[in-house]
Amino acid sequence: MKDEKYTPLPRRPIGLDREELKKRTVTAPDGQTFEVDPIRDYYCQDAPKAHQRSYIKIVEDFFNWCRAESLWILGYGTGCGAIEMRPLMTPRFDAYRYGIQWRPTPRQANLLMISGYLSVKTLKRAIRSYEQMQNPKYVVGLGSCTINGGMYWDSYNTIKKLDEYLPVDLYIAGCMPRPEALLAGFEDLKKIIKAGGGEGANKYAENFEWYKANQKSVIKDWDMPDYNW
Amino acid sequence: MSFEWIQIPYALLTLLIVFVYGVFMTTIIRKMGARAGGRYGIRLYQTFVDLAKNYALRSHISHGIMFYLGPVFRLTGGVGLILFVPTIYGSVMHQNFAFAGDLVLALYFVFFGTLGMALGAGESGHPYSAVGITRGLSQMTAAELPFVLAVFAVSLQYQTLSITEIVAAQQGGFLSWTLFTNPIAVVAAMIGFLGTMMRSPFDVFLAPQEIPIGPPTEFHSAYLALMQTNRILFPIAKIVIYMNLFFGGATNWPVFFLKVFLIYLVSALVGVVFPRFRVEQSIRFFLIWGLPLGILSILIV
Amino acid sequence: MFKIEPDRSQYPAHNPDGSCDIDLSSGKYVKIWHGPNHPGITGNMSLELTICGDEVVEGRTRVGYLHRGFEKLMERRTFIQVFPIVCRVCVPEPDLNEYCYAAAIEELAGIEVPDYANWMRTLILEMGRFNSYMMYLGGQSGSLGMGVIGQWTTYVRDLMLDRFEELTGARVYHMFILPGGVRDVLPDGFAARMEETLKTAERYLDDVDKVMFQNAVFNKRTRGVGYIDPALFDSYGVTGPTARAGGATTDVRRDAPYLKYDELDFEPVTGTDSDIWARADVRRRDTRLSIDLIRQILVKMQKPGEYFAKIPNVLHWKIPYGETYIRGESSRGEYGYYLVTDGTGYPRRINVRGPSYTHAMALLERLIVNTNISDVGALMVSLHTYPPEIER
Amino acid sequence: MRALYDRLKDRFQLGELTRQRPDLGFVTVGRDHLRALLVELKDVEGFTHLVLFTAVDWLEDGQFQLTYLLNNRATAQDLGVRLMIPREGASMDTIHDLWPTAETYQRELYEMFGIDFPGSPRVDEDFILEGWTDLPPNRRDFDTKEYSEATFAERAGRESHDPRDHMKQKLYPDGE
Amino acid sequence: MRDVLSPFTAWKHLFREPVTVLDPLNDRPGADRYRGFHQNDLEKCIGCGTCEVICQNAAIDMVPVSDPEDGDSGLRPMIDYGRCCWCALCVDVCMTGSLTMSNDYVWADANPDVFRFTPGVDPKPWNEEEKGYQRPGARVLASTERVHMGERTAKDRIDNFEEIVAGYTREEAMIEADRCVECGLCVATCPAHMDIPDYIKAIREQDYDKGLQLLYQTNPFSEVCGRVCTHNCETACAARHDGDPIAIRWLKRHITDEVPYERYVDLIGKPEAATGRKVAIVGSGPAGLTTAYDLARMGHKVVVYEARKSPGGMPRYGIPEYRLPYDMLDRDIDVIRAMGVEIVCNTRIGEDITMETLRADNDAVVLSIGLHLGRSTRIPGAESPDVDTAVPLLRKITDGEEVPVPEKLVVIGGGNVAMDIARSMARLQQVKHGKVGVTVTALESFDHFLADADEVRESREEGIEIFDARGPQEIVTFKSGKRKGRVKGLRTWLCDSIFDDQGRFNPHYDESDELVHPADMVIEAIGQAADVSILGKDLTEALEWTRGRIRVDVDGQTSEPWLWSAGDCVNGPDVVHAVADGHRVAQSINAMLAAKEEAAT
Repeated sequence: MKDEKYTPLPRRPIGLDREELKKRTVTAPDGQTFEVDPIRDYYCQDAPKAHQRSYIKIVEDFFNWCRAESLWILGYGTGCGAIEMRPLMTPRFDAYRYGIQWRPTPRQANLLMISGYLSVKTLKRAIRSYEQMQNPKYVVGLGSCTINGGMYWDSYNTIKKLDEYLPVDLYIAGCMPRPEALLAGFEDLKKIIKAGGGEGANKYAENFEWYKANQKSVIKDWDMPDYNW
Repeated sequence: MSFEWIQIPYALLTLLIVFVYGVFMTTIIRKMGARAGGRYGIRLYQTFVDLAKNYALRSHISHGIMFYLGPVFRLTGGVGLILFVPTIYGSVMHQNFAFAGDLVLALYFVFFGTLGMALGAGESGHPYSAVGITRGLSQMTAAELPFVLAVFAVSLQYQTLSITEIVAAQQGGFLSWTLFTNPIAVVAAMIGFLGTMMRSPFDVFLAPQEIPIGPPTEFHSAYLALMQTNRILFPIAKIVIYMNLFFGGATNWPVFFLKVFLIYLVSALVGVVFPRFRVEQSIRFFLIWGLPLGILSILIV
Repeated sequence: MFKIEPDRSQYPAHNPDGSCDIDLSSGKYVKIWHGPNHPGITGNMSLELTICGDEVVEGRTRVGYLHRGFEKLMERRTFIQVFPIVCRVCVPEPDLNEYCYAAAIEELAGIEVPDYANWMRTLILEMGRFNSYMMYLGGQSGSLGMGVIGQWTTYVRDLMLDRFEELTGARVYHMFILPGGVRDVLPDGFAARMEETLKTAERYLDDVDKVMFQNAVFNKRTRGVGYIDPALFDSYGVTGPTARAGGATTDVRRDAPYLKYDELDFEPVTGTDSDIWARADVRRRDTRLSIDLIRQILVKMQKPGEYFAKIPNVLHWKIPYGETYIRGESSRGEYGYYLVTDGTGYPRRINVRGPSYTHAMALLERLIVNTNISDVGALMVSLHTYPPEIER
Repeated sequence: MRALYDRLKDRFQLGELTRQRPDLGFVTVGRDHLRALLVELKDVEGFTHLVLFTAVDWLEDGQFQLTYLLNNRATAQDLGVRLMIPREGASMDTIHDLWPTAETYQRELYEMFGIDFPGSPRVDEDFILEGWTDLPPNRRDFDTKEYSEATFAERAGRESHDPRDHMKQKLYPDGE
Repeated sequence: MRDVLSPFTAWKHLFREPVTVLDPLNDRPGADRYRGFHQNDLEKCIGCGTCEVICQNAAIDMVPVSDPEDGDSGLRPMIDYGRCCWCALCVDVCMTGSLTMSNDYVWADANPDVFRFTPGVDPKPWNEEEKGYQRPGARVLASTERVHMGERTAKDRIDNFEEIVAGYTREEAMIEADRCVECGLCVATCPAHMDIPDYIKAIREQDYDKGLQLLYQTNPFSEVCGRVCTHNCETACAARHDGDPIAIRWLKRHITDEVPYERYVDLIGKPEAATGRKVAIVGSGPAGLTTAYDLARMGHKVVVYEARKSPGGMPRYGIPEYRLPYDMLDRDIDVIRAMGVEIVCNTRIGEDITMETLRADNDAVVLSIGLHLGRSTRIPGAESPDVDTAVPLLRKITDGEEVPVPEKLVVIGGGNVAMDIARSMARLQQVKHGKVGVTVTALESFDHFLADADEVRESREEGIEIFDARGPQEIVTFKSGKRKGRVKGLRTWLCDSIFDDQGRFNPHYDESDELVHPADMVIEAIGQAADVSILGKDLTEALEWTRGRIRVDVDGQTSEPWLWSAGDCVNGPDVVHAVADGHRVAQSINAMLAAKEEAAT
């Protein structure tokens, strides 16, 4: 039963039409005036590049070992799975002793934990966080929600397949996965990285168009340039 | 003291020893913090791995020349400090480039890194960096005040600006340490020390819970690795100054290791159990407690 | 001497409702975002702050990052199918959702829950509250840069999660309180193991008292900061410990006793100062109260009996038209479910009233004005907000 | 509760009182009297706490039910005030001046139900959703499953069988 | 000052052993009740799909694993861990208790497509795990107890032939209908494939008109089947595995009780326009009349020939009135008549009319003559005048003819017919002698009893003695005296196995355990036979036979193209099977007629 009579209520502009994204002139306290074009000034316009591995195998192997043994998680709890991250990093499970630490900024992190469902609004932030991370970087999907939508399979606001939008290195089943399962997952991830398998960032760069198209099909108000490091 | 070429490899050796020691000490201090929380904490070699990983990251994005130079300056501050401060008293190998007026240069280096950092972080354009820099500089200035006053007091006390001579004056039993000859200056300096060690309660310019994580927010990959290297070297270098000025210096490596560790421990002991001050609270703290003590120490001398 | 308070005269004047005119192009202001990817934010939400120097001149809570459309999803699930998703509304304290939903269903369907099941529910709720407070204590000290408290409290919370696990079969989403009763009886030897956990918890709470509440810096940072005028409580819907810290005695457990709270012996904990410290203190004492209540419950609970009422076949359970509101006292304040049924097998409308909804939106936006940016995290944590219950 | 109802019934032309529990009642009021009733309840009768404010979509009747749930802290009683407004061009007077916190509720209703509250601060700002272009999602004519299937890709390769049809197919394919 | 120093007490933890779990992966198995990954006992699972229905995440798919059989769809749940939320509602609602959860919880993989598996089928490390969530106690999400059907007490019913059961009230029926989980396993088992879940749903929705329509779509003998159906469906019912099966038969009856009889014909609707084709049906039992009903609704002209006074066949002449009141049967037959079926009674084939005539006058002929001859055990003494078979006796009782009513009698047989005759005779005994003296000896043990459990229970209530696993050896007769040749009793041995290793009927007796049941009369109720003498010699020779029955293909067609056969005479005794047969034959005949029609135009 569809009510055809609905006329949308007025909304503030969305996407690139947002007020704060418009060009504007700013007067500094000292009287100087200068132009600000938020899109151009705040974001980088270059598409990501795939990065070569090291040519010498033993060097690459050593680097991979280092990367595997020093996983810096971005401290971004995207969903409910984040609640098990705290026990993970605290005395009971103490993930630090496995070389897992958390970092507050995406720049310094290598591992993005998508802790459960991603609403469209968070997906946008997760993509931005991911793009700000440095190659090589890894994504781990926690719980059912990242695999196939989980219990929010029919929700209008959560995505179902995480690998449509970001290259995922590992999935951990559970709702939510326990810290022990996470630790086991990290061990698996380390094995993958040591074997040279954690090339998600290059995959992302190589299939950039495809990922971007998927992202844009879901995020209706795309208010940033395609790539924002 | 005349300059000899052999000092360069010697100084580099010192640097290496200090670096390796610094890595382990950082790790051990972190492990102690972890243990206070009831867990084991990171592995002993973790800091090495982290460093290697950060250097090995493939991509990096620069925000401009200063962004690149910031960490370099910062590291220069740390390395320079080490190089110009006599690390082991009486050792030819680890005398470094100490000279008559090196105390002033050392003080300069203490600030130098911070300024470089400020410029670099400012270039990154991140508002948190800007906030962190503002806080950092203002707090640093306030914290350095008692320290500088204490240093003045000490240099007045020993009538020299050469660190080596100050150390020399303190030899001969621990009672001749500045700690006991001029305790007020030491207390004032230690207050300043707490303020510059980037630990609670005076780490408001890092404050991961407020401005993640302050100035280094935008730094990554090799930039971050440079800064980490500095985070390892710089505190030791600073502690070396403290050790030399107030705690009688060190005549051999074991004493050096022990003293540096103990002084470092002071900041860790305080840092783990206190939350951080707000920036104006910490400035007020330095002004109320540190400044008068510093002035007092000068007056006493 | 050394008064370096910011000079407020250069900030724009605020209207009575807390808003102010900000001309971004003046260059005096910087807009910064606290969150959602920010370690100082409780969960996945964000604050859009306009700052001038270190001072916040305007703050806007931005939520919706965790929006899953629960209320919509519930409308297309049968009454039993709603049961697994209600607990997801609030992650750290899911049990109250289960209780409120189950109680609403039971009221409209006219189901009488066995006594034993009610005791079990009370026990679960208190355990959940304890856990939530543990998260809070760690968070409050963590927001001020003291990580060690968080380590301890998370450990204690973990021990309680073990008890949850053996009782309910899950660590976080317990899904134990079904409409009609509870899933199972207490396992053997539960009371003894619980007593052990509570003893450990008390030991750690003693440490927390010493390290957190008898801490010069902590007091300095929290005393007098984030003051809420008790006169605002009603207009901003302030409830729970936040209100009790300001001298109000509202506690749903006492005002409108549900489950077995009328058979338990306790007095609501209140404070006076209505600042961050007072709120932390009220919660600290409430944690002790929870421990006491768990002990009381385990003693007063009689031997295992009937734990599930007879309910219709859940596959085609229809509930006649009706509407009701069930409330419970959560660790954050008044929590409630508004349920409307229309005679079909699906709820017509379920509205979840989470305390964070009023606390973190209108109230926080009001409080945040003219605070130092350093205090924003502590202030937000002190309101004990859990974003999922705002946006659902 | 009953006494209160009798006091207010004629003045505000209240509908029947539904007593759900001794401490919870629901009462219907007309749009003209709503504000006066809320003010009376808040200022005189002690129902100072706005517990929640939400809407129910009665799509079949073409109406929204707005529910203002008020709580009297002193007597621990709740009164739900129900108000029916037409779905078409749904609009209602704002009450954010009575309870500042109502502003949030009104923003949510604006976004999730498409009910306008002229004069309510920031009511047209994005609240929970971001850049939403479809029907307001909490309206009952919005089908979340359909939207989800159309928007979000699903992992392929699942197929289920109804036991009854499966057995029919296998055991008596001709329908005998 | 205290506030400055007291925080340092935190450092005491430095000297304490950390509380960290050293090996969290191996040291910490889930709790006993932990809701980990699913397990499924394939043997117990019946593939009812209730788990799929209750799963709010659409995480469960039913996938074919084995071939379907009665009460087992052959499907098994496949769980998508990209959906599951570990709420365990599927475990709670599982009809058999086969679905459980292990306490295992670690599963990580780089490939997102692997998180989908069929518990029990796909090898997983946790398949053998003992601990984990299992439903505690009985199933609570759907009731396990059947609503008790009100019935008259043994005392009330023993001296008359009035119907025993009361039928459900609306409330009772609602509660019973509410227990159904709509899996539909019963539909395949029901020979007539009635839409059982749908009409039960109609009861839940109180839409009895729709219920009746659903009944009549597949079964014109709803009144009869609602009372005396063998309810194979209930043996396939998913609820049977953990609790009582749904009372499907009583619910069917409830629908017919609730709809006013006058509305039946309106609800069923008018037959299609007349086609002009004619079909003759021999025998007015359920099979014949169902064929007639179907064909009549298709527009064909149908005449049913019945040898006896009244139509109805075995339901009338084989089933006692206390189980099936005759006016209920008449109601069913009247509905069939209303569809335009003509029933000619008192017309015996071979005597009043021959098969040849029927063949000549009609487009098709259906033979549904039932099994109206009793079989004999042929043990020594079976030729005694006091020995009779059950079926003729039951017929006599129905027709109100005089039957001998001794004070003490023994029934041989353990099926429902044995119960029927025993209970009928018990009633007659009660009326005549004021007490019951009936003994039933059955070859089968109670574990594999043929008669319904209800029948056994009610028989016992009525004072009938039942001996199980007794093989009849000899009917002891008086060797001399006034009553020479009359029955004295029945000698039986304990039967320890009925079938031999090859599965053939070959009972083995334990001769040491011998009993003699005293009796004035012995009734054999061990099976029935069809009276095929009516076919005539030519037809008998022309037809193909198999084990004494007319051989028919799956559509019920005999080797003769014009002749079909249906019902008990081809399938053995079962009302609802006969109905199903009737449908099949009607379909087949209709197809044949349509083909003829097409060929003609």
